[in-house]
Amino acid sequence: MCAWVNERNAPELLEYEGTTLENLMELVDFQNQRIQSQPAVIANILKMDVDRVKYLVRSYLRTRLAKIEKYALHYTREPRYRDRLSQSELDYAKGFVALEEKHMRRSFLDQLPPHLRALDETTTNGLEMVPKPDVDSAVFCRVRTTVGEFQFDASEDPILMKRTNIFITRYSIIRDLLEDGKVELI
Amino acid sequence: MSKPGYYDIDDILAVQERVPCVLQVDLDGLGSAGGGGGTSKVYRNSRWTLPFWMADRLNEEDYVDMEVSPIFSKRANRMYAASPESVQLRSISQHYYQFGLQMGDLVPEIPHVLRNMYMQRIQKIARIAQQDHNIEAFDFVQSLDRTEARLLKLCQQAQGAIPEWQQNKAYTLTKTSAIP
Amino acid sequence: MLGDEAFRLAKEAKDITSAHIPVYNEEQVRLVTQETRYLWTRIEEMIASLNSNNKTTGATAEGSQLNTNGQTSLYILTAGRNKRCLLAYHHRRMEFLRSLLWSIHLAPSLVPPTLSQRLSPEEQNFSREYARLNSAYRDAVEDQLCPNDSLDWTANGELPPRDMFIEVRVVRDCGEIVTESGVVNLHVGTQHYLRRSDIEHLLTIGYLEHTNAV
Amino acid sequence: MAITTRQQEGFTMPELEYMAQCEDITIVPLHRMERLELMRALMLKRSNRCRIVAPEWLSYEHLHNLCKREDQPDSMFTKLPFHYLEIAQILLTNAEDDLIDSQGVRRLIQDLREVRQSKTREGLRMLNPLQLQMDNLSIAEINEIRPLFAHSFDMLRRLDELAGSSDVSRQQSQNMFADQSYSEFDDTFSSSYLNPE
Repeated sequence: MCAWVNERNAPELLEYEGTTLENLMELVDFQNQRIQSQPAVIANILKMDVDRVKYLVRSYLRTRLAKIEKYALHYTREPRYRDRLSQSELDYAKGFVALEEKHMRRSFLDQLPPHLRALDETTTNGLEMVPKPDVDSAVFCRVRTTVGEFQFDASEDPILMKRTNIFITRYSIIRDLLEDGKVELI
Repeated sequence: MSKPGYYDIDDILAVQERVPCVLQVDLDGLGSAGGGGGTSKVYRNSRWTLPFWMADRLNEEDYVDMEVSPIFSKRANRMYAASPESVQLRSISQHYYQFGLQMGDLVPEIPHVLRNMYMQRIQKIARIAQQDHNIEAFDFVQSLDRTEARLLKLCQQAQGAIPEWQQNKAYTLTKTSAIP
Repeated sequence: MLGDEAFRLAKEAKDITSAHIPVYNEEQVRLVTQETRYLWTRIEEMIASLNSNNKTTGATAEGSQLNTNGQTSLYILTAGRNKRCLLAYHHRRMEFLRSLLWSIHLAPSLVPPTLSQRLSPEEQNFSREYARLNSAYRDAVEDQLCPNDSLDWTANGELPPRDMFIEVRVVRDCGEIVTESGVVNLHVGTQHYLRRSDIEHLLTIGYLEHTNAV
Repeated sequence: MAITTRQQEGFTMPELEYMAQCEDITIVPLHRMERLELMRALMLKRSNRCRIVAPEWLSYEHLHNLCKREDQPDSMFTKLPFHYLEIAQILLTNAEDDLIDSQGVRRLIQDLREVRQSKTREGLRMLNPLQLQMDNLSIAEINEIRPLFAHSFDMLRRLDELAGSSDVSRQQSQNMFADQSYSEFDDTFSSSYLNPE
C-alpha cells in the first residue's frame, strides 16, 4: 500500500517492488483456491479480498505505466531509471517510444527535411525535446521515523523532523529520506 | 507549475505573445502576407512587434533590438501592484504568468511583480473555490489568466470531491466523457 | 507572418478537452509541413550563397550579408517553431487517444463512428497498436504474477472495489452476456443486479445506466 | 492514460476510503471484543455478526472539545486520525446504530472540517518554495488542497529560480542595457531595476 501511495505522489519513477507484488499475488492465488471450498458468506469475503488486492496491484502498475509513457525516452536511456523498470516495463517503454515515433513519422515527420526529424535535440531556444520528470516539484510527506534536525536548504536553519510531522517541500530535498524509508509521501 | 516542456501547448501559446522590436536588418516574412514564406519585407530600423519565440533569439543575435512588452512596463507593474485582485489579467494577457516567466531574464523586476500578483490572487481563488459563486466572484473569475483559471478548476474539483463522496455520488459509474 | 499557420495548429490542440477533440486537420498539417520544407530549401540556398560570397566579395557587401544572416536565422527559427507545433499537436492528440482508450477498456472497437471520423487513419492505427502494446504488457505481467487468474487490467482505475454487485438499467440493447451466474439478456428498459466487473464496459459506453450508488 | 488526469492531481475519494478500510477498529462479535481491519468489521456488521465500537475520538464530547480548540486563534491543527473523515463517513453510513448521537457527531465533523479549511487557507499565505510544515492534517484534507498548494509551490519555486538567475545575469543585462541606448527603456526601466536597494 505504501509503495502504491509513494509511487502515485513521486514525480519520478521509483524502484520496482517486484517481490512485494509476487507475494501479494501468491496470497491471491491461495485465497482463490480456498474460495471454492467455502460457504457463500466466507467466499464473498475472500472474493472481496482478492478484488482489493488486484485493485492495488493494477493501480500500482498503471501508475507506473502512466509515468513511463510520459518520460519513455528518458527512462529507457538513463541507466539509473532503466534499472528501476521491470523487464515487462522496459519492453513496454521501448515499444511505446517506437510507437510514438512511428506515428509522428507517418503523420508528418517523414515529410520534413531530414535535418528536422530528430526527436531528442535541444532547440535553438535552449529547450530540450526529451521530457524529463521535474524532481524539484512539490510533494507532501509525512515523517515515519524521527529524523532529527534536517537542513532543507544550505542557507536556512535546520528544522526538527519528528515522527508524524507533515511537510510540503521539494521532492529532491526529501528523496534520500524517502529511499531510506524515513518519510513517506502522502 | 513545473518548467515548460517541449510539448507543452500552453508554453507554445505563451511564447506567441508579441513584443515590440526595432529591426537591425531587413527581414522577409514578417508581414501579414508572409504565410507561405517571404513576400512581405520589413526594413532595417522599422519598429515591428514580433512573437516572443522569434524576437528573443533574434535579439540575442543582434538582428533585432527587443524591447520590454508593455504589459511588463514599469508603469503597468506599478498600476497592478496597487490592487492585484482587481486587475483584468485575462485581457492583459491570457498567458500573463507563463509569458512573464519567459521575459524574466530580461526584466529583473518580473519575479517580484509576478510573485506579488500570484500570492494575492490565489488567496481569492482559494476562497472562491470553497464558496458558491456570487457576482463579485464572477467578475474575478472572468479576470483570471489561463494559469489561474486552471488552478481554480483543479481546486474546485478537489474541493467538490469530498461532498460528492459524502452524498454517495462518487461510486456511480457513468458513461465516459470522451464518447459523445 | 511566419509561424502563423503553425500557431493555428497549436490553438486547435489547446481546444482538446477530455470530452472533445476537433477533427484531425490534415490540410493544416500539410500546409505547415510544406512551409517548413520551403523554408529549409531557402536556408540551404542562403548558406550556399554566403559561402560563395565569402570568397569573392569584400566589405561593401557586408550589409547585405548581414541581412542574409538575419534572414537565415529567422527561417531556422521558424522551421524549428513549425516542427514544435506539429509535434505538440500530434502529441496532444495522442494523449487524448490514450485517455479515451483507457476509458473504454483499451478496446478500439468501442470507439463510436462519430468519434473515429475525427481521427486520421494514422491515429486509428495508433489506437490499435497502442491497445496491442498494452495487451502484450498485460500478458507478460499476468504470466509472471498470476498465471491462473486475470488482473482485470482495464477495469475502472478510479474506483476501488466496494460494491461487488450493482444495479443497472439497460439503455440500449446489448443482447446476451455471459456472467458468472449464467446468461443474462440485456433488453432495453430492463433492470438487473450484476457483478460490476462483468458489465463495466457497457456502462462506460453508455449502453447501461448505473441506478444504485449506495 | 493509464491513470486519469484527476488521479495525476491526487487521489479520488473512493481511493482514500479504500485506504482507510485498512485501519484497525474494535468490534464486539458475540460478546467478545476484537480488533480487526475496518473492512472486515464492515462485512461482519453487514451480516449482523458484530457491533462496532466507535473510536474514542468519534464521540460528541471529544469532537466538541476539538472544535473549541480548533477555533482558537493561532492554534495548530488539532490531532485527529489520518483518515478521520473517511472513517467517520464509513461508520456514519454503515454503523449509525453503534454511534451515540450520530446526528450531533455528523454535524461536528462538518464544523470541524470547515474550521480546518479556513485554517489551511491561512496557511496558503505562508507558502514558500522551500518547505511548509502542516502537522495533523488528514490525508483527505491534504488531497483537497493538493492542487492548490502543489501548483502554487511550484510557481513560487520557478519565480525564485528566476529571481536567482537574474541576480546572476543582472551584471550581463546591465551591460546589455548599457551597450544599447533604448530611449524606451529609459522610461520603462528606472535605475531601481538595475540597482535594487
